[in-house]
Formats: sequence, C-alpha cells, structure tokens
Amino acid sequence: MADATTKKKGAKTDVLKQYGVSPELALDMMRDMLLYRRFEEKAEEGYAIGKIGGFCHLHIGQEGACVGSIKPLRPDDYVMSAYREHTQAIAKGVTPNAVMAELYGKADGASGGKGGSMHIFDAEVRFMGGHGIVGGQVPLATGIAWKIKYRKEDSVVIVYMGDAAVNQGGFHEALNMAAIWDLPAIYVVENNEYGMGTAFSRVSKTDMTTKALPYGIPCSTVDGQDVLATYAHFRGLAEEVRGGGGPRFVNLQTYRFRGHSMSDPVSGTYRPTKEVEQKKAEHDPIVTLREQLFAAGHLDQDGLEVMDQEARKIAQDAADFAENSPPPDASQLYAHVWAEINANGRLFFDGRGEH
Amino acid sequence: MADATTKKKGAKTDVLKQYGVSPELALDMMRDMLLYRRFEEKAEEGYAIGKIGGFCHLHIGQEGACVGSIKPLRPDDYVMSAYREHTQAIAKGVTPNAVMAELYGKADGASGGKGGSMHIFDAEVRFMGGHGIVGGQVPLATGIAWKIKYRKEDSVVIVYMGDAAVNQGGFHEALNMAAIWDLPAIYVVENNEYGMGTAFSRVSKTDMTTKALPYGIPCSTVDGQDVLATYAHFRGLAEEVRGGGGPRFVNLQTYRFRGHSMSDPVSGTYRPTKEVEQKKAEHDPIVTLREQLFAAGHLDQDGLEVMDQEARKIAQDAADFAENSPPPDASQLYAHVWAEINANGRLFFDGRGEH
Amino acid sequence: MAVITYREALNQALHEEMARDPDVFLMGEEVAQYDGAYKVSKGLLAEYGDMRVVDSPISELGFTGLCVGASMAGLRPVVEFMTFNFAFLAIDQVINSAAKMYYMSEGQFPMPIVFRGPTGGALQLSAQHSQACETYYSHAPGCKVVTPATPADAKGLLKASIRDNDPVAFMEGELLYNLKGEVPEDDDYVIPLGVADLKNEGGDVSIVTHGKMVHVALQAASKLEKDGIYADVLDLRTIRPLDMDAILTTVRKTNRVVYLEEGWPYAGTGAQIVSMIQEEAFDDLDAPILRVTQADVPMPYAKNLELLAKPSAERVIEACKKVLYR
Amino acid sequence: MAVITYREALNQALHEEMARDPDVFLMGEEVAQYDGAYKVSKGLLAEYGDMRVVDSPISELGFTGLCVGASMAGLRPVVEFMTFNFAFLAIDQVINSAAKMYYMSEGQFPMPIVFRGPTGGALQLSAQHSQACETYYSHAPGCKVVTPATPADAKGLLKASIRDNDPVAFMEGELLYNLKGEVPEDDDYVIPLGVADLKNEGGDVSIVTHGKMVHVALQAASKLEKDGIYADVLDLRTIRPLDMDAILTTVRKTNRVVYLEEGWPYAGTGAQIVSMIQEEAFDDLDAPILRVTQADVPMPYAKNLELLAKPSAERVIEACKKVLYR
Ligand SMILES: Cc1ncc(C[n+]2csc(CCOP(=O)(O)OP(=O)(O)O)c2C)c(N)n1
Ligand SMILES: Cc1ncc(C[n+]2csc(CCOP(=O)(O)OP(=O)(O)O)c2C)c(N)n1
Ligand SMILES: [Mg+2]
Ligand SMILES: [Mg+2]
Repeated sequence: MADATTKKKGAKTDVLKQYGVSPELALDMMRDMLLYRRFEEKAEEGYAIGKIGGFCHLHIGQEGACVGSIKPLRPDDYVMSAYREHTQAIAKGVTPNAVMAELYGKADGASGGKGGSMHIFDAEVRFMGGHGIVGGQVPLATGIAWKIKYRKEDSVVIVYMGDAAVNQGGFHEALNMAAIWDLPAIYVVENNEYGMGTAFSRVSKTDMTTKALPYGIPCSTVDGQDVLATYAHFRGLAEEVRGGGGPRFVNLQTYRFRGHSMSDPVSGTYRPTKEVEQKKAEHDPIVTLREQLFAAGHLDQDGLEVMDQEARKIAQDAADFAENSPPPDASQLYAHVWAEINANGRLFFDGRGEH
Repeated sequence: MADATTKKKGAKTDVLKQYGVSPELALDMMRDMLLYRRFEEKAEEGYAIGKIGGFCHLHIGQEGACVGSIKPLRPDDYVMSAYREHTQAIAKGVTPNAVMAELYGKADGASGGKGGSMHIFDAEVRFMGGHGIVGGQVPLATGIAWKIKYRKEDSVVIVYMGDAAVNQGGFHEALNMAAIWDLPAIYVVENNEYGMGTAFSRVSKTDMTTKALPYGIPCSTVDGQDVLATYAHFRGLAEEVRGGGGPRFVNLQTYRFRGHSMSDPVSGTYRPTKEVEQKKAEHDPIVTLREQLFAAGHLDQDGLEVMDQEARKIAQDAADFAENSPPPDASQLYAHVWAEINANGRLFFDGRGEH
Repeated sequence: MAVITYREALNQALHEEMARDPDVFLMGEEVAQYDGAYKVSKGLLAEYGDMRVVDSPISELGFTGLCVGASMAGLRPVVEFMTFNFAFLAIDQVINSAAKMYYMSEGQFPMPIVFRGPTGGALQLSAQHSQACETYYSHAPGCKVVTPATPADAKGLLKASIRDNDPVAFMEGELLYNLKGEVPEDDDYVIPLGVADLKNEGGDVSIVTHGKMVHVALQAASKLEKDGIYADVLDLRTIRPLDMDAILTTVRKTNRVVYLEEGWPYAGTGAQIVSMIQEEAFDDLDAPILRVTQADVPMPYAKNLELLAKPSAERVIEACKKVLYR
Repeated sequence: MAVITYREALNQALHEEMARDPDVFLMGEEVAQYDGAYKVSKGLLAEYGDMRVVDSPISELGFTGLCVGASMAGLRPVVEFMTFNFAFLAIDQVINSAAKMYYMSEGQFPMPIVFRGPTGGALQLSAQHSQACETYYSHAPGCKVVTPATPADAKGLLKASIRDNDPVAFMEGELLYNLKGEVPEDDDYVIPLGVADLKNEGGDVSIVTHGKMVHVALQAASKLEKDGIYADVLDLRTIRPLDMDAILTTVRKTNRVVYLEEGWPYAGTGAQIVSMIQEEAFDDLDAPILRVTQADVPMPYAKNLELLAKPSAERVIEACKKVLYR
C-alpha cells in the first residue's frame, strides 16, 4: 500500500459515526485487512518458492470487500465462494494456520490437504468452500438458502462470485429460483472489473446492476474499497434478508492488485499498468480506512505499525505452521471418496483401494 | 374454432390497411392458418391410430404466431425451433408431405424418418430443426446468426422457444453473446403461458418483458392471436435486424388449445377447462382473422369454406403420402452417423456397422 | 405381498422415506401439481406440502446445483430428472460438485442425494430422448449407480439409495413404469446396494445385465431353454457398488459370458465388466466374452429402425450360442 | 525439420488451417487478446482479426452451442475449452446437438467442429481441474476423439481434425505444452485419424496407451529394457476412430498387454480396448490384460497424494512383469 506520509489528510469529520461503526470495530476491521494483506503476501512467497502448487488466486486489493461484507454476519450464517477465497475463509472463522496449511497441501489444512487453494472448506464455521468451476457455487449456495428456509432457520448465506461469473447460465437459473422461492441468499459480485484477462465491458453490453432484473431481485452497488461503507451496507442487507425478506444482489465494486492467478501477469494488453498503479494509489482499502481512522484520531502511525507487526506475525506463524505440518498420509488417498462404504459390492475399480 | 355465425361482426374499418397488409396477403395467411390447423388435426388422428409415435406436440391455437412471424421472412432467412415445430417447418417451406411423412417415420420424411416429430430438418429451405432439449436451440441459432455476420450476409435468423425455456441458463448465455456481438437474431418466446403443466407465474417472479434486460436487447410484445398485428410487427423487426441492427427479443403472446403433447391432458390442475374454452372462443387466431376479413368484405363464409376444403385436402394428401411412403431401409440404421468415414481405424464398436 | 407396478413401487418408496425422515424432499419439473411426468410422485404434494415436493423451473443445472447445495447443508434431496437425457445440462453439478465434494473437503460434507429418472429408450422418442446414460455417472468415483429392473427392486433399492450417504444416480426405465410385480409392503424393505440378483438359474452360459435389459435377458433365456441351453441371468441391480463376487460365481460355473446392456458399447458398463472378468477369471473362460448393446448410433425415430437399434432377445441368443460354439 | 514445442505445433496447425480455409475460426475464453490461457493461440488475433479469433464470455454452454450452430450453418469452428474439465457445462451441446445432428437430420447437416483443450491432470490443480475426460466423448457415436502425445502428432492430428467433417474432441495435455520435438514444416502435414503409432518396438509385452501417458509408457519401456524386457509401446493417437489392426498386431506379437491411461478405470478407454482384444484375439492372450489408470479417486491436491494418484512408470513396470509372470 502507498505510504501514509504521502497521502493528504482526510476530513476532520468522523465517518465512523456516519456508518454507525464503533472505533473498536473499525480498528478490528483494520486488523483484519492488514492480516489478509500479509497473509496473501505470504502465500505469494510460498508459491514463489514452490511450497504452494496449482492455481493460486490472491485477494490483495479486495480486502475491504471481504471484511466489510463478512463482518456483519453471525456464526450461524453461511459463506460460500469461488477460488479466490483464502481471506474469506479466514473472515468466516477458519484459522490462518488451517488455510495456509491447505495451500501447502498439508494434513492440518482446512481440507486435509486434499482441496488446496481453490477448495478450502470448514463445516464447523460454515465456510462452504472454495469452488473451482466459475459460477458453480451460485446454485450450490442457493441450496444452502433452501435448507435455511426448509428448516425455518433465520440465518443467511452470502455467496461470492466474480464479475465474469454472471455470464454463466447457472447464475441466472439460481437467481430465478431464489426469487420465486424467497430464499435468504445474498448474491455478491466481487466486481473487480476483469475476468482473468477480459474487461467486463467486453463480455457485457450493460452494467452489472442489470443482471438481476429478470428475477425482480433488488440490486445495490457499494464501493468495496471503502470498508466502512461496505460494512454498513451488508449489515443492512443481512437484516433485510434474515427471516424472509428474500434474496439480494450486490454489485460490490473492487479491484485486484495482482494478476488473475500467480501464473498470470498483473497487467498487460488487458489492463494498463497505469490503471493498476492508480488504483493502488487511490483505492487501496487499507489506505482508505487508515486515513479515516487517522483523521478521526482513532489511530496513529505507531498504532498502525503495531497492528501491522501483529498481522505479519500471524501470517508468518501460519507459514511456519504449514511448513511443519506433515503431508497427508498415503493412506488418505482412498479415504473420503465415499461417506458410506456399502457392505456389499465393489466401489473402487483400480485394484488399489479398499473393496 | 368457434362457428362463424355465433360471433359478433367486426368493425367496418379495414384493419388490413392499418397494418399495411394487402387483401391477397391476408387471404394467404388465412389459407396458411387453416392448413396448419387441419394439418395438426391430421397429426392428432395419426397419433391416435398409432401411425405416429413418440412425443407429438401440436401447434393448434398458435397458428397466428407461426404465420405472422414467418411470413415476413425471405427464403435465405433461417428459422430454428424447439419440438412444437411442425407448422413452422411448413411455413418456412418444407412440404406438408415431408413433414407428415417424418411424423410417420417414413423414408420420404423431411429427416428420412430418423428425426420424428421433434426433429424436422430441411437444409434447403433453411429450416434448422426441430430440437428436443428445452432451450438447446437458442445457442445454436445464435451460431447461425454468427455465421450470417461472419459471412457478411444480410439474412436473419428467427429462433422460437417456449415461455419455460427462458429459465434455462443457455438462453441467457446466448442472448448475452448476441448482444455483445450485434448478431442478426430474433429471439421469439411463443408465450403460451404454460410450460407443460406449469404456469409461467409459478416459475418467474417477473413478466416476460424483463428477460432480456441484462443484455440490453430491445424487447417487444405482440399478440400472436392476431396474425395481422404479428405480421406487421415481425416485418418491422426483420428490417431492423437485417444488416446489423442487432438482436431483438419478442414476447409473442399466444395460447395452446391442446395438451402439452398428445399424451398430456388439455386442462387439469394446471389450467381450468374454462380458461381453455374461453381462449378458444375469444382468441382463436383463425376466428380473429376471419372476422377481420368478413368485416372488410375480403372474404365470405363460402369463400372460407372453399379455403378450408383445400386445407383439409392438403392435410389428407399429406397423411396419404406419409402412409404410402416406405419405412426407411434397414441399411439406413448405420447411415449418417458420420459425415466422414475415415480411411483408417474403426468408428463403430458394436460389430454391426461398417468399419 | 401386493402386486403393484414399478411406478407404484417407486411412489411407495418415496412416500415411506419422506414419512420416515423430514429431511427428504423431492424436486424436479412437474413433480408436484402434475404428479410427475410419469406420475411417479402422485399424491406426494398433498401429503407433504410444497416445501417437500417442489416443482422446479426448467433449469436442470440450477435445480441440481441447488439440491447438491441443500445436501451439503444437511438435507437429503431427491432430484427427479424427467429423463437422464436432460441431465447433460446438469452433469457439471453432479460430477464436479456432488461426486467430488466429500473428497475435496476431506469428509466434511457427506452428500446424501439421489438423482432419479428414466434412462434409455422408450417408444420412438428419437435421438435426444433415448440415450442410456449409465457410463456418464459410473465412470466417476464418488457416484453410485443403481438400475432396478423390477417393482420389488425399484422399491427396495430406492429406499436404500435415499438412505445412503453418497450421491446415487438412480436410473429407471420409462417402459418399466407399468410393469407389475410382487412387492413387500414392509416399511423397511431395503435392498442393500451392491447385491446382484440371479434372476434365472441356468448353468450353461451367463447373461450378465442390468436395468430394463433384464427382461430381454429373461426372454432370451426362456427361448434358449427350448434349445436345451440353460442360462444364468445375473441382474447386477447396482453398477457401483458392483457385486463382483456374484459375477465371478456365475462365470466360474458356466465359463461363458454375454453382457447385455441398453447403452452404447464404447466404454459402456459391459466393457468394464468384461475387463474385470478377464482379469480375475482369465482361466475360467472357455470363450471370449461377447457384448450385446444398442446399435452404435444415435437412436433413430422410425419404428423399424428403432427396433433394429435396440438389443433384442434374438441377438442375445445368437451371442449365447456363439460363446457356446453352437 | 524444426524442433518446436507441442504448444507451437498446435499454434502452427491453427495458423495454417486458418490461412487455408476462411471458414475456420477459433472461439473460447481468453483465446484472442490474452493469446490463450496456455498461449496456444498466440499471434492469431493479430493475423486473423476478431471475427476469427474470438474471446468469449465465460459461458461454456452458450459458446459451445453457438459454435455448433455455426457449424450447422457451414462454418468450421474450433472451440477452445480452457480445460475439458469446464466442458461438463457444455456437454449437452456436444452430445445432444453436435454428435446427433448429422444423424437426426439424415445427413443434411455435417458438423465439422473441433473441441480442443487440455484434459487430465497437471500439477496440483485438484479435483475440479484434473479430470481426464475421454470417456465422456468417446462413448457417443457421432464424436471422434483425438489425443496427441507429441508435437508432431499434435500438429498433424489437429490439422486432420479441423479438416474432418465430424465433431472431434481434441484432447491435449497441459503438461505437454512445453514438450519439444521435431515437427515437419510442411503445410500439408496431416496425420489421418485412426492410425496408431508404434512409439517403441519391443516384442515381449505390449503397452497400449494414449495421450500424455505415452511418455510414461516410454519411460517404463526404457526401464524394462534394463531387465531384458522389451516392450512395444503403441500410441493409439485417436480413440475414435480406433486403429484396431495395430492393436491386434502388437497383441499377436507379444500375447501380453497392459493398457495405460490417465483417466479413471470404470468404463474408461482401457476397459473398451480390453474388451475388444479379448473378443478378437482371445486365443492370442497368454495372460489377462492388465490396466494401469489413475487411482479411482477425485484428484487430491497435496503433492504426495497427487503423485500417488497418477499412473507411474513403476506401476506400468509392475503390470508388465505380472503379465509376463515374472
Ligand atoms: C467454468 C469455468 N470456466 C473457466 C474457468 C477458468 N477461469 C477461472 S477464473 C476465470 C476468470 C473469472 O473471473 P471473475 O469471475 O471476474 O472472477 P475473479 O477471478 O476476477 O475474482 C476463468 C476464466 C473456470 N475455472 N471455470
Ligand atoms: C432440458 C429439458 N428439460 C425438460 C424437458 C421436457 N419438456 C419438454 S417441453 C417442456 C415444457 C416446455 O414448455 P415451454 O418452453 O413453455 O414450451 P411449450 O411446450 O409451451 O411450447 C418440458 C418440461 C426437455 N425436453 N428438455
Ligand atoms: Mg473479476
Ligand atoms: Mg409454453
């Protein structure tokens, strides 16, 4: 993020009050965002030195969208996402250690090393993955909302998708069902303007706010680079949806500061370096909150540095934990294919597994 | 259709002028609608006596939608549809004989007896089928529009779908692409208010006109039970789309007078008998045009009866033709699986086919 | 035991399992108000209400995914496909979500869910409505595949499938729905997955088969008897889990095998079973194993061509004689 | 002959065929501006413009259907799937439209179209990105399936596939893109579909395989030589059409066969080929045919588990020794 001293000071008014956010909560959100930034940088490092394999999609630049939208949730609410989900998992309560160990493919990973970066799961904290098929999570989350209604519970589910996912048919089918059945789901497009190397305007003639019109689902737009605004917005949405208000669609505007995945370039023909630099300089969610907290006198540079050290330490600890966790035992190869091994009949056919 | 004498006379004004339709053309449309009605009744008969098998979906009640939308097209325009396509095939130029023989599963059928009721094809007149997967034809037709643009031609493609098909993801994916690439396709929902036994309002919270909003495709609604209005409307649309005006979406309101397929009931829990009777009495497209022509003095009861006799004869001839056409030769079983039998290697694996 | 149809047997199984477990619900096109395209769900809406018997939009990918998600969250959905031919639209959610979820999450999300509906041909439904789809599911670890041939099996196996904690593709036959047979009334009549059933006891040759083709095999067996040839007809009932013991038992008895199936040959169930038999009972085989399948073509509409395309008792008889070198 | 990569070979094939025939166009995600996720289409946009090299939205079902429709209308589309793992979303249009259209229309609509992209695993891409998808296409009459293992085959077979008048699933390997090899520069270097290639001449045992696994087979063969065992390595190259003559030739020579494939075992390509060999060369077999496949599990992420899950030269060697009773 840009250095504090080079930034102009914010207005004297305390925006926290405007959003109904206490200083404690705002500081907490700052802590979270710093952690997510440092955590992802650690993942970047881990990938660079070959500790992390496969595809690895970082959330750097999108921390405000993550913290602001998940913070208002209750523990019994559900979160589901795509493959850019490391920090969302942490926000919902998965430990940084378990997430990092998963990236490292270790036994103590959230998914026992079987899922990896794109498939982080934690049933206990209701973090429902981690899905790799673009748009695939949207119907799935609709089913979680169905279960909430079916069981007459009052929790909600938030499901994240990228801007490119709205061009998948499954998105449309799912939103239609959520609408006709009034399901408690919040469909959130983390609109970072690009799907891999494709600007949204190249694959859609209209803007994001039109995408739920055929379903009669209310749509709203919020600036994910402003974590306070995002928090206040989602706090309101969760209340609306909880207990029968029907689904919502959110255009959560944000920006990705890194390449699509670790193997993709940050910029190139698809977006100019200047654009990225400008976004980093002017729309870094951490910088934005920092300025707000500084301006209102809730935080100073020293305090921030203490926080950042803590964040760095948690990230480092997670990397150490992952490093020291053992790889899954070879016996795990054939475990968890089936939840039920039927007493009769063969289930495996390569002569290696049980049965 | 309801008896002419029981209907009130129409206004003295000649609606033909209003729509810019000549009396000859209007009479032609009457002839077409009568033929389609009689043709489908013949198919109904053929099904009842076991000459036609499989699923058989009739167009009775929807003749106005068919004639009015296809009549304005040129021979080099394309038409593609779902499985309720017998009369659309005829409207595009497939002979009633070839359509009926296809329903009978005979060698002289449009698809050589291999396709049946749901898969009528005629490459020569650019009737592109006949597709059985709900919504499947929508991306396919988008590809035909792509080819028109690719080759810089100025034809258009009309693709029909039922009201229930707009809940298929493929519909949304296709319309999005048609919009971003400005393809010359007219997407027509034959909105007969029900998908099999399901009223549209049970599977959509909003009305049909919202369905193309996310794509920025202009939508219009027209009464398909009024063939003149439909004709004028599609004449205009074809002009708009031809040569680069971009795609259009049409809510073509109509009503099916029979059950979903020959094996489904006309009415039941899903729609009251009274509703069907009322639609037949007040919204029969043939009756509507008849009244308009009678009122304007372009046709009288005798003239109508002559026309109807002609229609009945063509339908009967088609049935006779189908009856007398031979079944496909057994050798055809393995023909047309591949367009190219490669010189080397086996393509068939059951030991019966060639290679 | 009451004599009821295959359709009624399925309906009973749904009734009983829904009564037994409030987490079981049925979703699909026309399953509620319309009682199902093939009336399998008749009366369920009135009994269990519209949260448990749910008419979906025509959105195969969407409602399948929704049910997979509901299963993740703890419910036990039964998804009805009007036919498995339409499930190609939904297969991403079956293979990539349902079948892989338990593994990817290291056992955190059991996926109890049944996908059911007819597979294969009926009468002149043509190419897009007549495909036998077993291979598309049995290929994938994580899926179980069940193909009942009789009313009793339909009931017992559907109940087992609903109680099972893994995704089950439960494949019925449109032409079987009216088939009558004796079915135990017992609420707990459950046939465990993975147990084949010897539907005819012969000894000269083994006809191994599954689903609708069991009846063609029985026809062939009864005709063969007139020639003094006695055939074992082994109905696999479930394709995954697979009762390999039962297969090996009949193979070791007769030393001659014909696999009969409704689907296409290339990489069909028969290919798999042939491969396993020759591996595990190589020395027990007195002749190559032959397969009788649908003609290797999309299903044609015309009655005569369709008849030619479908596997027939005659072709099974021919194959049996061939492996007997007669 | 120039030494180029598999990626470059594919790129050359696309270049040459697009130059040759104005009806050939390429559509897929990121194929144009981004040069393709794996850079296979590098430079094509600049050369042929945006009507012929087309970035699609992430709408697999939609753009596949669009291309199938364009093929019906007379164009010759090449569809790039970023991987075949994403093509499950599109498979309805491949099976129900592309593969059946020519038949349903009684030959009125030839369907020249190539679906290409990587299949199978790479490095730790986990369950939803590592599946080998051959069976899903080869099962269906109407589809051809091509699986090149080397740069030369990649070029020659892609050119043949584009010129073919039927739908071809052309399955590449992510781990093959950087592989180098000699490739003829000839514009008309076309390898006909249906011709297998004996990639190693042995005589003691036949390793039959396809795609990426050819290299594992060759590794196994070279290690086996140290034990004095000489293996034929037969690369099928195309799975449909299938060069059964070449298979029977090696089988009749060695009388012992191992099928090696990257996919899952149940109803995989290997099962089909085993079934055919035992039927057509029953008396030539001195041992049961063994298969080496991916472990019958969704692909795990962890490096060690992934390694265990993939077929290895060691397991091929073991199988070869087993069929040789050593
Ligand atoms: C069905 C499917 N198609 C393609 C891909 C490959 N892919 C992964 S992410 C991605 C871009 C998605 O962009 P967006 O939805 O905007 O999310 P973001 O990565 O920006 O968070 C693509 C094309 C995939 N994983 N699944
Ligand atoms: C993918 C798919 N799902 C289900 C079906 C079964 N089916 C055929 S027509 C139909 C209803 C379609 O209704 P609509 O789109 O309104 O067209 P209409 O029959 O009214 O002309 C259904 C459910 C199918 N053929 N394909
Ligand atoms: Mg994006
Ligand atoms: Mg309708």
